[in-house]
Amino acid sequence: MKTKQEIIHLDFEKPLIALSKQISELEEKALKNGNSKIIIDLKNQYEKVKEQIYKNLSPIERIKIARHPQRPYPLDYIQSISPAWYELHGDRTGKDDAAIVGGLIEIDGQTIMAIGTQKGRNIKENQRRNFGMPSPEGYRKALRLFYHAEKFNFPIVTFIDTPGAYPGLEAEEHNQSHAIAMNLRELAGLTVPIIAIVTGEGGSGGALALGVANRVLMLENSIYSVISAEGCAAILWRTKDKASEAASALKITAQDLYKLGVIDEIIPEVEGGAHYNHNQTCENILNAIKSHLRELKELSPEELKTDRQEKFRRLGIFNRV
Amino acid sequence: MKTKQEIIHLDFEKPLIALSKQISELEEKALKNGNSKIIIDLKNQYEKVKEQIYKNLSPIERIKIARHPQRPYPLDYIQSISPAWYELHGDRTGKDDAAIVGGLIEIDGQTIMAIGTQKGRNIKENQRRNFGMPSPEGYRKALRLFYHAEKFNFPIVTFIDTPGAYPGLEAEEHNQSHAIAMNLRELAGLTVPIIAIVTGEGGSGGALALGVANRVLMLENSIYSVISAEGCAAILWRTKDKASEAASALKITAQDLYKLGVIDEIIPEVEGGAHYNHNQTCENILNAIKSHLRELKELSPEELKTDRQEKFRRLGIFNRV
Amino acid sequence: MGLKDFFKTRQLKKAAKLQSQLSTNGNGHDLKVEPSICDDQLCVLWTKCQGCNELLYTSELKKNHSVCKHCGHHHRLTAQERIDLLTDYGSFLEIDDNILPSDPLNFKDLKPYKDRLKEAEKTSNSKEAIITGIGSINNQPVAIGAMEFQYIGGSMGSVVGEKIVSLAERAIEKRIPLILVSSSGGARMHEGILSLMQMAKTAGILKKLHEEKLLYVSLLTEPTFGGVTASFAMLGDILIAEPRARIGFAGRRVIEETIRQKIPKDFQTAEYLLENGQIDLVIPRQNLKPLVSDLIRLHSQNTKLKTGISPFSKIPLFAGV
Amino acid sequence: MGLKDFFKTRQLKKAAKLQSQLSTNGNGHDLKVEPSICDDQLCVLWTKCQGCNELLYTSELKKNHSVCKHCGHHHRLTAQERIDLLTDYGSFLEIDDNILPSDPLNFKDLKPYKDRLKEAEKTSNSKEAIITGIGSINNQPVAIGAMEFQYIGGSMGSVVGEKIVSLAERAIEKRIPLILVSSSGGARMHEGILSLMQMAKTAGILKKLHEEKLLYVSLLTEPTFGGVTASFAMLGDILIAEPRARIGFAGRRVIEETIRQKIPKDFQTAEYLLENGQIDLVIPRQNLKPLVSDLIRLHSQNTKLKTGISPFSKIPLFAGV
Ligand SMILES: [Zn+2]
Ligand SMILES: [Zn+2]
Repeated sequence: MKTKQEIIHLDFEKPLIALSKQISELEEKALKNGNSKIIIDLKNQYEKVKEQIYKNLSPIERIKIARHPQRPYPLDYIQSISPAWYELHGDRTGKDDAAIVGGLIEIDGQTIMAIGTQKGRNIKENQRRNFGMPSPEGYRKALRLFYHAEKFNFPIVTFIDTPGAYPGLEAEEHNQSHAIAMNLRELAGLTVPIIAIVTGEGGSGGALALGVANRVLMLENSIYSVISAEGCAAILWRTKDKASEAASALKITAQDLYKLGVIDEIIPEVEGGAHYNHNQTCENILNAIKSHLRELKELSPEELKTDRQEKFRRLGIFNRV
Repeated sequence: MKTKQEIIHLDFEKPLIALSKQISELEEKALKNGNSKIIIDLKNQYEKVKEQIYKNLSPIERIKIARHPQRPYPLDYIQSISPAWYELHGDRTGKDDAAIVGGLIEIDGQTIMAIGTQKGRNIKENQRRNFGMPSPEGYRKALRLFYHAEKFNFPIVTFIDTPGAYPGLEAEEHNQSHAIAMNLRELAGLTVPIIAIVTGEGGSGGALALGVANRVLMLENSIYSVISAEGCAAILWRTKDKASEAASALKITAQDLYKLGVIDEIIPEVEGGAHYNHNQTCENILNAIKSHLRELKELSPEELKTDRQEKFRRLGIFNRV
Repeated sequence: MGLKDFFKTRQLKKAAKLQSQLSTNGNGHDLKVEPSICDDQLCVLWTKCQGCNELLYTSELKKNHSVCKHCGHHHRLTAQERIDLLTDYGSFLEIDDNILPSDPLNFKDLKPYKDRLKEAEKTSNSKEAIITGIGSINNQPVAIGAMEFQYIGGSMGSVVGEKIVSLAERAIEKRIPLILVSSSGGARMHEGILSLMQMAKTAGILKKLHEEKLLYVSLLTEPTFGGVTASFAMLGDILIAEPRARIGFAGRRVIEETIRQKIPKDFQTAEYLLENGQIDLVIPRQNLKPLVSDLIRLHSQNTKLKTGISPFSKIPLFAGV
Repeated sequence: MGLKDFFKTRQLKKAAKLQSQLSTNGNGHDLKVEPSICDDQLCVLWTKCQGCNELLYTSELKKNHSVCKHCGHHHRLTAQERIDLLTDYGSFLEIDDNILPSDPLNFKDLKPYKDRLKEAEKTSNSKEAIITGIGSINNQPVAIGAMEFQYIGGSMGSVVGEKIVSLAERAIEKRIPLILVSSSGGARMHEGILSLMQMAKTAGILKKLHEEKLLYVSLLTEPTFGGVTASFAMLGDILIAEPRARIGFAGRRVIEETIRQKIPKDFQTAEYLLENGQIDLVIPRQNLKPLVSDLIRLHSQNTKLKTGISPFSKIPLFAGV
């Protein structure tokens, strides 16, 4: 995606756009009249409003940023952070699911298996990539690549941005449940470092199937949830209109999940969201990967496996009476 | 199949049928005339002709016996030789291929994984079982069961009776080649005893995919070939009419393969072929399995694997100059 | 008002009441609510079959494990009934009954989660959506768990995850088989991401169990969906379902909304799964115990071949539970 | 008679001649015979493209690795040309060129196999259907083999099997990657069951190679079918095909006869395989060497992490070949 493209603004950014427009108009006049005091005031106001909006994003607003059509997608990160990129294809049994991409990249002279869910940028690409909703074959391709990484001792880095595993007839026929379950189980058994990064939407089991990692990271405006806010609202509030309430109740933001101890780090985005500056976000992601890889390198294969298993063994909050 | 059913005779058995009819007619007369000398002579002749026919079966005649519609099929053997039979189903990814059956049986207090290709007895069953021609999903089910056997240390016994792997559009789409190749490779790595028995048609790669065993046995009238005699004739002789020549040239009988050192034992059938007496054939098969299992039990897991790998490593005849 | 009408009215009322309680099951799959067969005094004598609408003597129905003698309909069992069905009388000792739900997210939709928990306990007469413990099946010790669908739709939150992991750890410690009976709408929304993480947590311990070469039999009963199917339920060495049980990843309604077409009637039934290669066996309830018992026996007798140690130690049943 | 007509007539004649020689290729797949680009004096200067019928300067075509500059058609390469394409100039040292075919079955169809072998040697200028040896790719040592389609349709008999196994054993011994380039109609009928057994033999050694965690890159070229696809060719860690190459299990004609319907045009092309998840990459010939080279590099650099030993030892190239 070209970053020169005009940014599509979100609802809650309207005050900023209004202010910005006002400033532009006044600046035009100012050129004639030299009346700059108002402009300076307005600009200060703009900065304040901006800070207020972006520092206090509600969960539903985070969802909108996480789903922003101009947000970088896994392939953007992958191709930006590595000079090499050899995409590998197919589950070997009948399909190459384009909703999941995977292949070899290189970071600091180390070969890494990169795997991600991938949305499309336009209708045609979205048809091909099924809006980033993987089929069982996609998860099986990922599993094949996990094994490949294990064989050659490649660390695994996953990029997660999916509404969820595809709920369709053929997906059920081809055993979506089993495909996800196997990935959960087999990821638990690998002896290479695994880093999972939720970059956009972390949609339920379909996201988790790439998420059983030694380190789970989230971009600042990404979300990760057991169910979509809309789906939850429809069931528990009996109307999708309550998605905002559901989003808040479910605790789906990076900030909430960090507090809950479910994720290990929040990777910062630029103000307004990653779509305002792809390059900066890619750089932040690359630095995060490098630093976690450095730490994980200190662990032996068996330690890596145990570390991962114990990490997930601990998750859950209950009372023991 | 009920064995009381009338036996369907093959072309080359015609002299016997004629003689048999003659004897019956004479016997009827003899009841009136007491003229039994001719009958005794005829009966002696019958025995001689019978011996001549059955001791000198040509390869194409063996093919006919191997494909005889009343011949016992793997499920007949499986259900006859074991008190327990728990069929296990499915490849877990979308299909349960009925052309391959597999599950748990018990012999001498030992659990065994039995796997076989399975033809149907009538049109409807043959549609379901695709005339015993497995799909990739069938081979993947078998592979799943191989792994199951390996996990629980069950010896594996395979029963092979297939024209070959199915050559169809969907089979190619789902990667028939890979399914077969994986079985060949993975069978080479197992540490449990494996016995393969060609019971009818051993059709090329589709048969071999269940045939990488420590012991490869063949029933007396079974065949095992790189290509069907008809297929070979069509290509090399340019007409399917030369199937008989092709059958002879290809060396496909148990007797030929034993001489070539490709198989380890010929399991006897009753005169005329297994379809004349299911029970006797089942008993012979059971005894063969028992005796080979006893021998293989003496080997350690690693020895079993090495034994199998070296067995196939040796196969092939060439000149080293 | 005749007897039939009387029941009809009562059951409609009860169904409505349950619907409101159960609408929160798991990920909100569109699972038909089945009123508990008999839970008040007026229903003591008679029960109306959910399959054929026949009025049945409740005591006879119970004796027949809640399977209708007319139409074979398998009514849902409570977790305790399931344990009683499978384990030897008096052999079951519950573990971890002191692990109770909390409200980690302070979750509130139209009702606070805390209130739902209290209601669920009353409705289901159970403290959470699973019972786990050690028992024996025809004198063979097992670690066994059964889910309680009446408790918030058998949904998996932190408690279910923890109890399954703890049970599997006992199985590993004692080297006995693991038996899990699923019945669930999926992950429990009210614990948000923590419920999702139970999928990875349960799958992770099953990796260990798998590496220890211990038997895990997963029994899928009406209904099993979402995060439960896509984690531990699909990972059995042997997968067994009850007739007509509905099992899948996505709920029927979600799929219909997604693909905008009608779904075949038998979609996601046990029989459909068998045909699509996803499970090993569909077994009527009355045959379950003998089957599971024999499978355990068959999986216990071989390992001495390899290591000299039986895989399932024959330690005294309740020693150190 | 213009230049075009002259070539057309010549090529038709040559095609007919080759057809008669090559009709025996492997399992007799219906593979279009492609006259060798240039094998007599009159064709020295000009070659007609098999893809677009353009007349091309032979020397330029050769310089372009026999890829047409107009339409991109990839003409078949001889085994030696393939080796030259992939390995560093002067680095390749052939091994096992003393392993030669025999006639184990005394096979005779319309012609004795012995005569066919002699003819094949003449036609193909090769002693068997594969060349194997040790070489380097951008200074990285590899064990490499390339099949010769002109030799009895690149069919696999005892010699091909033995040479592949021997090559893989060198790869294991030296801990270097294995590269195999396939081009074959399948198993060679004239050696009967022994040809079939080469499938198991080659797959068996690949199990060892796999356990040793060595890289195996399989390159599938026009055409690869039957017993070759269904054994070693499909077992690569990375599977690469050339554009438009036809690859499959069963031949097109066999499938059409079986299913009695027309087959889609792109069926069994490299692109079709990619779409159906069967191969990793489709790569134009000019990019092959850099790609394979980089893949080897990426697969060599990580293993020290785990064991302190690089997977591919950097031993002097020809030491003890
Ligand atoms: Zn009923
Ligand atoms: Zn051209």
